[in-house]
Amino acid sequence: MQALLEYAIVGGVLYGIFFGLVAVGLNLIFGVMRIINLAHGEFVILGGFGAYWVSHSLGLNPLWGLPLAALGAVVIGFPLYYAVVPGLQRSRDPEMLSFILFFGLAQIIDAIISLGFGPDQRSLPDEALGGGTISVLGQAFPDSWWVAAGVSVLAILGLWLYLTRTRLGFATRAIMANRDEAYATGISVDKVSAIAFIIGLALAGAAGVFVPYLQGSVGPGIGNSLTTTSFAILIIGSLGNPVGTLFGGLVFGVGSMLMQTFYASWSDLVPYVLLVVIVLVRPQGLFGKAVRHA
Amino acid sequence: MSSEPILTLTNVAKSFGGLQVLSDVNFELKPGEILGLVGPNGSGKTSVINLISGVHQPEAGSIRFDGAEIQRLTPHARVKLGINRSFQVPKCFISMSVRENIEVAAHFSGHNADIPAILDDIGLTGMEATPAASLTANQQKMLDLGRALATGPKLLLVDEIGAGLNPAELTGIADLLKRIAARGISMIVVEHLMEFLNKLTSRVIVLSAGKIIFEGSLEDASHDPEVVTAFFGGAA
Amino acid sequence: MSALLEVDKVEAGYGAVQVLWGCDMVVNKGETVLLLGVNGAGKTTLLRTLVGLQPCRGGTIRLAGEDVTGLGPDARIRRGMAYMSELGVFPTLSIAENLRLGAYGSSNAEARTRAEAMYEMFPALAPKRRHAAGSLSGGQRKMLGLAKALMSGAEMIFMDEPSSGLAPVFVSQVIETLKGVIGGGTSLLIAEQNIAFLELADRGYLMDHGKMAVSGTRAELESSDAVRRAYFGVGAEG
Amino acid sequence: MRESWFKRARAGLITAAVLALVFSLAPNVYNNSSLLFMMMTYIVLSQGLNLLYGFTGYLPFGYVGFFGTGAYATALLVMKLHLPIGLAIAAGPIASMIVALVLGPLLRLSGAYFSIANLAASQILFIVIGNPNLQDITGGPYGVKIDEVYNPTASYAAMVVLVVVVTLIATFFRRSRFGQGLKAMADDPVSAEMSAIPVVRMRLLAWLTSAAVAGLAGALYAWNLSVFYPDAVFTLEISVFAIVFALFGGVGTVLGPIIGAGLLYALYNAIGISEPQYFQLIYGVLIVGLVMFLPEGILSLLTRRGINVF
Amino acid sequence: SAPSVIKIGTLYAGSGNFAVASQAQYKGLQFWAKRVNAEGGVYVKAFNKKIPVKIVAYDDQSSTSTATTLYNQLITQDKVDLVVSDFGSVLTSVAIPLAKEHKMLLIDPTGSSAGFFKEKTDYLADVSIPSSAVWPMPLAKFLEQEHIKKIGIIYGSNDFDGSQADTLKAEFKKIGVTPVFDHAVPTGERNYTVLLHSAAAAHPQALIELGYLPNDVAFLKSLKSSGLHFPFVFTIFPGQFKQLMEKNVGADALKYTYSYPAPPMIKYEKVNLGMNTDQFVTAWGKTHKGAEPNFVNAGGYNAGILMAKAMGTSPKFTQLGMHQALLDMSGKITTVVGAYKLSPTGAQLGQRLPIAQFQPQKDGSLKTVVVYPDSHKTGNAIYPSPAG
Ligand SMILES: Nc1ncnc2c1ncn2[C@@H]1O[C@H](COP(=O)(O)OP(=O)(O)OP(=O)(O)O)[C@@H](O)[C@H]1O
Ligand SMILES: Nc1ncnc2c1ncn2[C@@H]1O[C@H](COP(=O)(O)OP(=O)(O)OP(=O)(O)O)[C@@H](O)[C@H]1O
Ligand SMILES: [Mg+2]
Ligand SMILES: [Mg+2]
Repeated sequence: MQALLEYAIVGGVLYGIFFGLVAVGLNLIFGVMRIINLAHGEFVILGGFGAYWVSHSLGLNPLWGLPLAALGAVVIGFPLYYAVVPGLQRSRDPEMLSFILFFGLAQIIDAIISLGFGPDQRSLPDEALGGGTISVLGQAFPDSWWVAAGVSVLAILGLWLYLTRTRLGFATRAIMANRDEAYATGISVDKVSAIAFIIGLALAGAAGVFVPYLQGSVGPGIGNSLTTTSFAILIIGSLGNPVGTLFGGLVFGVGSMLMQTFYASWSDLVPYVLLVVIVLVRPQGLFGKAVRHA
Repeated sequence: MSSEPILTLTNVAKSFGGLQVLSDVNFELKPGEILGLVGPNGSGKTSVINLISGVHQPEAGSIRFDGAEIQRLTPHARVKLGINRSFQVPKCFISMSVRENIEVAAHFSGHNADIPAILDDIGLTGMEATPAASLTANQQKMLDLGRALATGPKLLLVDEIGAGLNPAELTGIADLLKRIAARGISMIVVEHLMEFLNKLTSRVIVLSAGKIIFEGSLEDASHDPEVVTAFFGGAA
Repeated sequence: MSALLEVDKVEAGYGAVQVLWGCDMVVNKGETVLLLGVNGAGKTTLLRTLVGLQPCRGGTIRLAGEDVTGLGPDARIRRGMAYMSELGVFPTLSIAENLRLGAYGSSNAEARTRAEAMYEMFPALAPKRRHAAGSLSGGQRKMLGLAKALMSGAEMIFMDEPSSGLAPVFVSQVIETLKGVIGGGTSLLIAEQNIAFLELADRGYLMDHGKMAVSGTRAELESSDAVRRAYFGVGAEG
Repeated sequence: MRESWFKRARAGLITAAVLALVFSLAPNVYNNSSLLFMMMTYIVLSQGLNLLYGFTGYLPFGYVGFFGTGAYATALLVMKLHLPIGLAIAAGPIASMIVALVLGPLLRLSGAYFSIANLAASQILFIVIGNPNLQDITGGPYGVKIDEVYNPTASYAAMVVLVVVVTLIATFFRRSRFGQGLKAMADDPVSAEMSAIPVVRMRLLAWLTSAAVAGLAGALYAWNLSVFYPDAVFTLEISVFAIVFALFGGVGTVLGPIIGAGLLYALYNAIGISEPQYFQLIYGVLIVGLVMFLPEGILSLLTRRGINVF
Repeated sequence: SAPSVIKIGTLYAGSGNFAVASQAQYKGLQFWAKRVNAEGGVYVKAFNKKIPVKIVAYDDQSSTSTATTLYNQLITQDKVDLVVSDFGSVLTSVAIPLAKEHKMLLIDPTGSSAGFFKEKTDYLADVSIPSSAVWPMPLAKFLEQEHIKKIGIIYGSNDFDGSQADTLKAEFKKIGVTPVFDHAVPTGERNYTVLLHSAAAAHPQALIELGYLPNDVAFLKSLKSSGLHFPFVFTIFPGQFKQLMEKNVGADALKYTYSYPAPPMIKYEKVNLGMNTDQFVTAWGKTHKGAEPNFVNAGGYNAGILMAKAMGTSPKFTQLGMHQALLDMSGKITTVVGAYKLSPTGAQLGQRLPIAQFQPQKDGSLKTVVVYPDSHKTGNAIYPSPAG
């Protein structure tokens, strides 16, 4: 029993950290641009297929999918941002409009993946990320999990440093807090947002590289559930805060694994029940700040 | 008119996240009276209004209005009893026209409001159809006041309605508030501009750091050393 | 004295509504100019247009001789403008972070020194420096907004009603502070209704229905009938 | 002066009559009644969602939860208690209103927090109902089968009635003081309280109405489908479609959701039937294109010209 | 009079959960159509001549509501002569009441939910895979024969996996066996690491995972990378999609795993309708650039030849006539997917799948060794499987 518990917790931590990475890009894009990126999961999948392509067609280590994700985010994100976001922002209700627009985008990406790669799942060789196991507390987990968790922590930490320690990051947070005032402060709102948008996509793609390891495979149909789980995680942690998202991921990961150990068929409930309970107790999420209304 | 107080605050206290914003607040208001509420920024004036109007709940003490305790009532219930307010930061219904803003309040309070008269009072006659979103901040504040008047209040809480107005406009507002008071409506007026308050009332309460440090006439207040340091500064 | 800001026949508005109808204005280096006008005259709109938050539909705006009409607010602010809006702060950021953003273009060290000066100027903010700006009272927000604008160290600062909602004790402090700022060679364009600010001004403009109705030195304004009518009301005390 | 009751309701009555006529006659022209039925279902769902989102600003991402609840309540009452179908259908909206009451505290949240918490709630319902441990009660993953009451004609007629009813409810929201009060709350709840609007109660009322509409739609859908798995009535796709359709047409109006759902759903099928290979791609491109060129929804074509849309 | 073409209506999923299997089935059906048309069409007895067939197909995107409208479109607008349902129980379910309403015979290649076949009907025929109520019988029998009593089961929360688990457990119960580990997991489960650990703690002799294809991939991958070892591991899909699974999870993860081997992995040489397995594989390879067909491809093809046979034998070209023809063939026919046995309620009771084990060869490849039943047996099970 004890061993199972420990195993579930260690596994949950690793899995949860990884899911922090899955969700953090969504958080950034939502926080800065108030864009409900319904295509988030599809961008994650694109990252997964990128890694698959790197590994199968180029014969490289799938980790080369990480720089590829960054490159892809620039190539896709930059024109995409300027094509849709300023227009959205000028509209009356950008948040809601983005909902439809990115729903359409999700359809397009899904279709392109299906046409390009076919409908079936793809996996990556374990050996590429080590193939052995590493133990903590006597609990062995595959190397790939540790690599995924390590990269996730680094990426989220990097994002946190970016947001809190760099001028651009600071400007990014200012835009999240009050877009109009950010303009009035002299921040190049469009440039900073475009960068945030690209970073958000790159993080989604980077998470995708590890999806074949943590989820067994990557296929075109899983975008929706990745998007919804990500939304749950980011709201658990609170909008705008990457560390909050990491924490949200941990809560989700450990919760799911414990549930899976003891009541497997109910484990799907975990993120949702946690989310509902947490926002009812703390309406601004675990890491959010309240502001006054009168 | 009876001289029973229309409003009584007894030992009212409020804090936000460990910060004591108000403590031991006691005062009374007579029917038809205008009370000035002054104090440095952040001293708790808006908080007093929030507690009376029900936007926030006090942690301790009681608030009586018209003979009944009201601190447990919802804000809309207090509006029906006859309490209303304006907001320091205007809060109109920005997707609606000026007229609709007032109509909505009149309808839900069940008060048979004379809308043209109110529009005239707040200086928005001729702008009935203008969307509230395109009013200036000051016009929005006036619209807020109009919305409050439309509910037929007995007690009106006015939060810094004069901020950002020029002397001519201030005189106009002072006249308006006096006219309103003359209809038998009691008022608490939060304001920093002494000339303005002076036109309205002689009785003021001075808050500082959440406590009442002075209660009496405006004239006396400007000689009270504590009030002078906290509120008037060297300019007094 | 050379002109720092030259505004030539500027037009602006919101959607179908035109608000500014050919505004002309000059602010010289080191000068303090007061912008007067009744409620809704277009003061806020003019300031927003000057700093680039509102598109300029006609006319030109020059800063230190350079045409900045087509530039975005970020570019204008980089060239030495700053703007204090009526109510704006970053509600979810702390006071300290708000101040730091005020000095967005400056180095950390510089920002730190200026921030300390601001806490001294507005002692009410000091104990709350780690709190979210969204928790401040109306007047405290105003102070923060003002402090934020002053943090920029810009050459040309636009202020929209810096004193409204401030207690008398702070109004006089603000005026003292601004005197110091003016002494340092900064140009100010202040939309303000508090007569006390007249003592700061070198010159002023009176706006009426989106046009410049009157302009002149302080003395000229004080004796202008139009100003007296608009500002003090007919037959009111002088 | 306020117009008479009839004058205010006129546009709604006309709209309802036109819809009733169109959908009653359509099967004679085009007898794929499933498609017409689904189109009505989406009109109802988009309108029901509009009642909440368009008038209170609360976007229920998990709207499908009420739909599924209604469908399951009806199906289970027929399956387990052998209730007559009429009664079982009446239970649909009741069940979804009970769920809405339980979820009432979610209304304390705002913006994205509400939307996503609501989404979570719908997922919880789905997972619970489809759980194998509850197989004896809900049928679990095996779904439900009530083909003994299967009646496509009658369920079609019932859906026509529901379209009319929902149009009238939306008209009431759009043209009554109640609806105006809701809009006021959406703009500023504190100010709304200060206008004597019982914010909490009215919001709950809008929430319950919207839930009941979805529950009833679900009940009729269950009747029309008669054999289905939990997935079929709880899939998020239903929420997303209802939202996209309503937003696309224009929320806060009566016509918007009707036009949005009618048009986009028709397009969806037109593409699916004519170009099945590139179905998803074309539909996606179309939606993105529409949003980019008509960002305020179809009805903005009119509002932009200053025409006040009903 | 005779129609100029026989219209066969069907749906496939271009995207979504069922896309892989659905497209495989659709390809199988297309393969059949191409072949009959190459021979001048299908022989229809009622008209006593060959008539070309035309497939009318729409994309339902794995969505049941879309599928509903599209089935209806096939029936009411396209007025197809026969309806073939999309893959699996979920996408088949909504077609059942519609078919009944419009008095159309629903040819159901792969919708195997036991729930569909509760009462007698003239409008449903499950033609290509056994009803899930009988599907796991051979597995239960095999475990009994091997005296494996400590059994762990992990299954997906859906009709397909759930009813197999139920059947299996009911069979175990008959011989007094209760699983030592028995967990349903969400159908979308992709992470079995922790679950495998819990299962290992119960020390089962055999671990059976019943899921969809992605579940099996995730399960086998997790098992491989976890370093855990079970003496006997069974999953469903390697036997149907061996190539795909080998590509996805690697031969290493598949070795010693048991599965239901489906044609073409097992061979039916003596068939009396259509091609036998070898012929099928060869023919498929010719039209598909050398690719090997999978079981669902065979299922699609099988649906086609059975329809053709029904049209070729029914004296009247009516739905009821063809249903009767399908019933009359029951028990008399063996095809590429095995013996064909249709019950009056439409359930498929033939075509039981044997049990096979993937045994590693010296050259590193995996050999599919059928270990049960004896009639198909090609070798002995290696039990317990060697660790490492
Ligand atoms: N967002 C907006 N949309 C439409 N019209 C607006 C908007 N903001 C202001 N206006 C209109 O523009 C005109 C000028 O407004 P502006 O805010 O510039 O005036 P102001 O002189 O600053 O007034 P105040 O003293 O009240 O601050 C007003 O008639 C106002 O109604
Ligand atoms: N909702 C809240 N959350 C946190 N702090 C609050 C809240 N409301 C008020 N405060 C704090 O309480 C104190 C008093 O605020 P209040 O708004 O009552 O001041 P005020 O006297 O109205 O000031 P001003 O003249 O500037 O409007 C301030 O320090 C403010 O920061
Ligand atoms: Mg205040
Ligand atoms: Mg202004």
